[in-house]
Amino acid sequence: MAEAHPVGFQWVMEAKRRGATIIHVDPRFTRTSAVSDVHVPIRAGSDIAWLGALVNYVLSNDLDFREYVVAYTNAANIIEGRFQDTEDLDGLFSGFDPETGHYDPTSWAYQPDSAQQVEDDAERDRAYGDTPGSQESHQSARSESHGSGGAPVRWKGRRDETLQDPSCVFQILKRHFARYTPEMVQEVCGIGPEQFQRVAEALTRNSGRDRTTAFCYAVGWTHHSTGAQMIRTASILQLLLGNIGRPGGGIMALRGHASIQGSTDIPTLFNILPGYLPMPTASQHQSLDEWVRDDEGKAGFWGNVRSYAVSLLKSYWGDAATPENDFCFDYLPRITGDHSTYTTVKSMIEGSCKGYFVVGENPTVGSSNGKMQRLGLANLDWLVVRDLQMIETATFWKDSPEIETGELVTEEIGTEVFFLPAATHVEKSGSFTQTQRMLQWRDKAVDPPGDARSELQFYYDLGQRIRRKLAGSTDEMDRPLLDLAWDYPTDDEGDPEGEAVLKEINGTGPDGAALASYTELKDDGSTACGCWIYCGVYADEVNLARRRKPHWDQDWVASEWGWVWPANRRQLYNRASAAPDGSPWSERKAYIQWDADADDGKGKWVGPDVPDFIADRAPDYVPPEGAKGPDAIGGQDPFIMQTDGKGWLFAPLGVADGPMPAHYEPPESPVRNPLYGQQNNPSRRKVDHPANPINPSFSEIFPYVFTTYRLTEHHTAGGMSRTLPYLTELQPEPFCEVSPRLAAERGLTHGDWVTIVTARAAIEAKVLVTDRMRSLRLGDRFVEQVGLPYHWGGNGLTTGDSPNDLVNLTLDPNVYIQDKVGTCDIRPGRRPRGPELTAYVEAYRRRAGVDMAHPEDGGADG
Amino acid sequence: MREQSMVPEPEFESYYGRQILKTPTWKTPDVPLYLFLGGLAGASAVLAEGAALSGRPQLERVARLAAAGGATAGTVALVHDLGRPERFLNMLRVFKPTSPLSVGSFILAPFASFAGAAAASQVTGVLPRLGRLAGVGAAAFGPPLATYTAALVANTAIPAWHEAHRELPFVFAGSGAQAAGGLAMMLVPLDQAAPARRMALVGAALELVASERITKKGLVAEPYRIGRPGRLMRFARNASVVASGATALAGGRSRVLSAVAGATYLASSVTTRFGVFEAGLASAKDPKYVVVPQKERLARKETGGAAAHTEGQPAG
Amino acid sequence: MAEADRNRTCLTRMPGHNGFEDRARHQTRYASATHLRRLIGSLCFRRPCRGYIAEVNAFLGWPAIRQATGRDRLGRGAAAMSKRSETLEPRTVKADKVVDSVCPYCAVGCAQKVFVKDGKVAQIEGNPASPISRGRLCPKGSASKQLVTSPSRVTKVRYRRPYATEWEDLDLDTAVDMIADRVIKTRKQFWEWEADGNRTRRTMGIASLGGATLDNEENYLMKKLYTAMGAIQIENQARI
Amino acid sequence: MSIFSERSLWGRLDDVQHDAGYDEDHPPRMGFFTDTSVCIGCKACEVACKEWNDVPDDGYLLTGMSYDNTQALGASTWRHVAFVEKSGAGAAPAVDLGMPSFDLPGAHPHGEDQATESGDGALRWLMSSDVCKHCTHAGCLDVCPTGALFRTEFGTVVVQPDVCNGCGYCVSACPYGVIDLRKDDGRAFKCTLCYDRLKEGQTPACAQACPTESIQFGELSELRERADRRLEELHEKGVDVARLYGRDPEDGVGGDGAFFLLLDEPEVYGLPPDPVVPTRDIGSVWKHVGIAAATLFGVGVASFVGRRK
Repeated sequence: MAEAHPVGFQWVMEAKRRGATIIHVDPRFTRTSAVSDVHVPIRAGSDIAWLGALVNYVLSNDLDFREYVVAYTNAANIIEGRFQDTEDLDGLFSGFDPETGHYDPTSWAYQPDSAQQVEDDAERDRAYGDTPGSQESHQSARSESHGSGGAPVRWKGRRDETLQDPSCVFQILKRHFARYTPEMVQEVCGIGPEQFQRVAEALTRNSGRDRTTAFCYAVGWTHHSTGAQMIRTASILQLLLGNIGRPGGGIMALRGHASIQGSTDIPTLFNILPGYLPMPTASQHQSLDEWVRDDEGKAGFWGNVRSYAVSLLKSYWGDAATPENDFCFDYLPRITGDHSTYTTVKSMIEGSCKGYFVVGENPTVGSSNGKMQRLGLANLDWLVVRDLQMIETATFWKDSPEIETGELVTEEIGTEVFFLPAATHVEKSGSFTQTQRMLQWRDKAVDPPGDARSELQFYYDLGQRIRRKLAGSTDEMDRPLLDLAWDYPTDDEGDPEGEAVLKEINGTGPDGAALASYTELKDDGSTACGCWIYCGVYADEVNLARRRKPHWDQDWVASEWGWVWPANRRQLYNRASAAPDGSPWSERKAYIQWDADADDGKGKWVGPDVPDFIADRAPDYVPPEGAKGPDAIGGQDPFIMQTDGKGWLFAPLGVADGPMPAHYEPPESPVRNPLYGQQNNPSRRKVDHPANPINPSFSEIFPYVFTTYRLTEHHTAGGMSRTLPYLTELQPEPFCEVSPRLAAERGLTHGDWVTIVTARAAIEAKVLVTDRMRSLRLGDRFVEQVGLPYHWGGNGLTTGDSPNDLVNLTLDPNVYIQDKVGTCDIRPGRRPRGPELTAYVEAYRRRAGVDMAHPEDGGADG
Repeated sequence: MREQSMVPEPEFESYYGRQILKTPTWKTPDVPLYLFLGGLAGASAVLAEGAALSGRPQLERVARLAAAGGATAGTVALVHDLGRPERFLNMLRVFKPTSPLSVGSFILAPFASFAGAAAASQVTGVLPRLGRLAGVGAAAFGPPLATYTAALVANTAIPAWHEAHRELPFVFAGSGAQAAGGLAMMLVPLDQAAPARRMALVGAALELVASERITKKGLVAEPYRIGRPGRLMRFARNASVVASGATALAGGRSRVLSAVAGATYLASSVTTRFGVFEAGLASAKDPKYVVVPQKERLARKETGGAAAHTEGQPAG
Repeated sequence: MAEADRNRTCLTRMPGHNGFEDRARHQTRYASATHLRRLIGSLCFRRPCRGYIAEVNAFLGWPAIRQATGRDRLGRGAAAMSKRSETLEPRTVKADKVVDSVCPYCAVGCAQKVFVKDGKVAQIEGNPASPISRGRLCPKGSASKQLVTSPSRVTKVRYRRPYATEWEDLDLDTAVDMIADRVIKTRKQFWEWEADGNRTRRTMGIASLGGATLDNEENYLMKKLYTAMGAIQIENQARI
Repeated sequence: MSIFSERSLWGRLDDVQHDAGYDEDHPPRMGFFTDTSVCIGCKACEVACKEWNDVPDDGYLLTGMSYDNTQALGASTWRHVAFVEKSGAGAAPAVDLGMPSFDLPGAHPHGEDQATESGDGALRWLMSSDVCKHCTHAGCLDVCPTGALFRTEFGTVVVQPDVCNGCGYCVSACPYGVIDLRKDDGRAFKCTLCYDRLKEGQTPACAQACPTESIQFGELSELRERADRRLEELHEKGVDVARLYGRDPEDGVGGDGAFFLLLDEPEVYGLPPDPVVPTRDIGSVWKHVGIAAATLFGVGVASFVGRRK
């Protein structure tokens, strides 16, 4: 965190000053480790084993925060009798289809608490014209079909609040994690038992009524073929310890780009629409009704999904969207599975995707398997790159590594490339959403130079031109473009006014005035809202993201700086900061509580933050039978975005690779999974392409683990840092880091060149031999790790090979994010040049026995 | 002599072996030459005035020209060494007794004027009385000019220079005397050169004694003993000894021998300045000359209490 | 608030939204320009004295004279102060405007103040008022002025023709128009009304990558336009 | 020598501005307290300094000195973050390690006996942001012949770029090796403690940027108290290796205007263990120069005494 988010880290240092214990778990000893109380070196990719053992420690020593767990989580829920655990199936859960690699989650479901519920549900299915059984397809584990809040459960389910029922989540969890022992941690992660004990004690001692523990993570957890489950393991741990929804608790994603949160909320992502509404899936959603049916009417705020969806369609197509035409639902393109970036790159290579906009990204350096990126680019008809500097993605046709090896030839690349200069953050006004969901507005300071323009202006202009060119078309395919509400006020330079767009995002009522809250959204077309969770940012026509009230002029929550979605809530699920009866868990940890005397005795939730709950819902409220949406939220259901209001220790559906996390080895690993017979995540998404061969596991040819990471001094793919002298001089060359033991084993000399090889590529870098890289003892063997800061490419003030060229493409099945852990060899000296490089890598593949018939598999699971 | 330190190689920590001090930015040969020329000019001015008083016109003429020429060339070297030569006059912006270079500028400026005027008058015969008066002025500023340069290098953080601050003025005085005497021995007939020979001889003795005291200072003086500066210092010493021997034995008898001895003195003087200068550079480049004496001093302070701060402690 | 922080904000507190204009209000207890000028005035000879000729003035301005007649006998302080030092002030004081901004690098969201002079960015620094960053910036954030003013920024459209070996110049207007044409053509070429018997109403020919470094408003327009185009392969760094 | 008033050159000097000719109502002495125990080595200070002061880049070289590619303070580096990787016992060795420890990190392979359970204090990664010390008795300032270097009303030591003629004397006179000449410019440069910002009551750029308050700016007297408390706190926590550096007004430079809390011996960070301002001995220097000059004069006179050959 000190490495990649130094300014955020000031709060960790603040906590440390006040007595907090800082524990840093990382394969490397980083700048964070340097100031932490404990550094735990871990083998990259083994976090589930580590966190799972902590879960086991909590469960087997009865250290969970029982009152919280019973009331606020689904620990008490009884699971279907058909459910089988990895304990029963040697690493698989029930419902796995080896043909497709997908799980059918029906056996993971909650048991209904009454026959009436089953009957009601069947009735509802029939109303949609389905047979009850077809519900399964709607509840597919495939995550791209869900918006935020995960998949909706059908009913709250039967509960045993004594947690004794062998089929209750708590007991299942206990059995599932029983094999995650400290000994296993040593075996899998390379972390010794004393170290484990120290962390486990510190963690549990600091959790409970009086104390809370926070987790921070970044792409060290997400960049794995089991990434979503790593974070789920942490969630389970934090829920068991009562650390969610409480001040000082939580699991905080430290995101890496100025508005990466915003670009997820208002997504430039294939599977969602603004506000985490799912993109319609062709097989399920052919009408507005079908689109919203899974969530509509369910408990919680997702129950109002129709209002959000209709309001979005109104903001997209304005007057053209009417109740009669399903509010133009049909104008929405439908997805048919995974259309994520790596899948798209593959279709570029295969020639089925021909036009590409790259906007403020540098995939040839920043995305995994750089070669596939470049092969894809080379097969396009046209490419538009918008950036500040001449990045490698724009110049691939003349200086990519494949040009050097002869695999690509400039004169044979037919891609037409447009490089359009972009405006910087001070040359346009607009909002970023930072990592804690806070929108902060930037005012424009100066005009962009030359041809540089904002994306706002470019896309607005592009849309105008396309619409002009298509004007008069009667082709049905052009209707969505021609009917689009695409009229924004502009300044003298033709730049649309950002605030006008923000107001559209915020939403407007029938009178055109800005709405104040998403609870005002209607499903009859009388309101429009570009992103329902952002509704309120422009309340009373005031840009609240622009607020800059100094922190010294307000309380510690600082609610009047910027605006946080939803509803300017600074901490999500903060109802959980109070006990079930509404009183604070402890004075020390008081945050939101029920004040029964407020509002003339009607009572309401009060505290320094906006309560993440219905303001006047009493703690003892029990929803009446048949209640829908927010009305169905009980007074003790703090997780109001979940359809059962509870935190999920066990995911009855919605997670592609199992209801509970299980440790699987990365697709490339020198280690045999000691926990199960199943080596790799069975549901991992493989990318089948000859340019993506996987190193066989346990290969002696590729005996070392490697992983990539950032340096403080650089930024992602380097376009914004390698081009600046002040940053370049701080880290002026690519390098890798190895332990002294590995250096001795391979004859590597500190400061000299080394070559790092995988089945995909070989790159060179200088080597730092340092004790900060630890040789990890796993049982009776050592595992060595090679650390690779990944910022470099061929352009800029400091240049070098891109470590991402080494990384294979094997994706997490939930979110389609790559696994950045792989295996490699490392040798002294520089890599071969030109065609010899291709031959060099080819020789490695041959010696390692890579099966080029199934290069994407790795072959560890037979 | 084998190149080894006289004390056992100390063990010490440093930051990747990097030097702690900055290497002096003064350029070679500008600054060592300036040190030499200042000494030559300053001592020559004294010699010139002595010659004038004692009626040795040829010695006077050579010495006056040497004083003026040395001052001029020295000024050129000094200005050339500046990063911003056009701002040379800023040297006279303030008068700082804490800055030998400031004080030196207020010595060099009048000296150069006096010596120049005296030489001009001597050569042209114009305004002889004023020329003589200027010569007296130059003689007054001469010795300070010849010795202040020792303060210049001594008043630095460079251990090899600073720790020799008591001896260096004498080394420089002796070296200047040798240079002035040596030059005159080369250019002045034997019958008028006796004072020059005596000046060179006494100067050589002075320098040898003072230098010897420096080299005995232990680790901080190591740069004077080893490496290139060590070789330069040894050459200068040997040259002085040889020149003095020749001068004492036959300086007054053989014109040729006198000239050779004079040239040897000059060479010795130049070499001394380069030796001292480079010893300083070497001293800055190795952190041990900073760390070890300072650690020792701290250790003494811990054991010996407050007495450590008294004058006479090596400052390191 | 930590002690150090209290101190820092006291010294650097800048008014939230009004920028430096009312900095006088925040003048600290230890220094002000006028105080300083008074101070200097009392130390030095007042230069433009009546009755003196210019040369005398210049002579009296000679620091050595100030040194000799003033209290700074060693010439190490007040006497040595130059005219420039006497009138020095931070360039931010001369800024035409101060604009509230946010650091463009990671997602912590550190507040920045952008000082503009003559239409150019003169300085970017942290805004102490922010409850997130309290005025602090990391090396990248601290380098953001260089990011904005970098001489290697590309400010003209560059165009590479198919199979060409070099860039060409291209007019911006022409470029955007050509892109619009390409979009229309490729969209139609890869249009797909249905897949596996289900209506899809989309084009598979156009993809987009990027958004995590852009504004919410920009992402909104992008997704809106792409969706209307029927392009679905829209992705950004959040997946990478 | 009588020209030097007591304490002007050496020893404790409580009002350095007054000594430099400023009136009694001058502003308090300002300085830095750099607490390296909370430094995360982000180098924001280096960049913020350069952005504010328009300091050029200082060359691109991967040094292998851990994450330090800046190497040292200099004319174009006014803040420098040192990185020291120390393995072995958790505590710093009291005197020396028995071997020179300036090897590059990892120069000594550990092999099979390397402990793998880290977090055991086996490894320390020390970071420290170094800067000009703004000494009470500043060698650079003392020797500057032009008055380009001067003591400001804030008690800081600043080069005036409109005066400096690049004589380079200051470079040799700094016992910390801070100031240097910029080659392509010719003049000397170093940290100004953001003199211009101070005049408007602003915090220096580096201290303002520092994310973790490792660099603290303020009145020197207050900083010293704060540092004392911090040291006490660390000692109570058992961090015995913590010590203050440059805090003592009685030390060889009369105390630093920018001082530090270190977690190891100063020389480990590239700092001199016991720096002394050269000018401490200026009296002795002049005395010896005077005697030597007189001696030379005497030699001159003596040379003409005696019989004429």
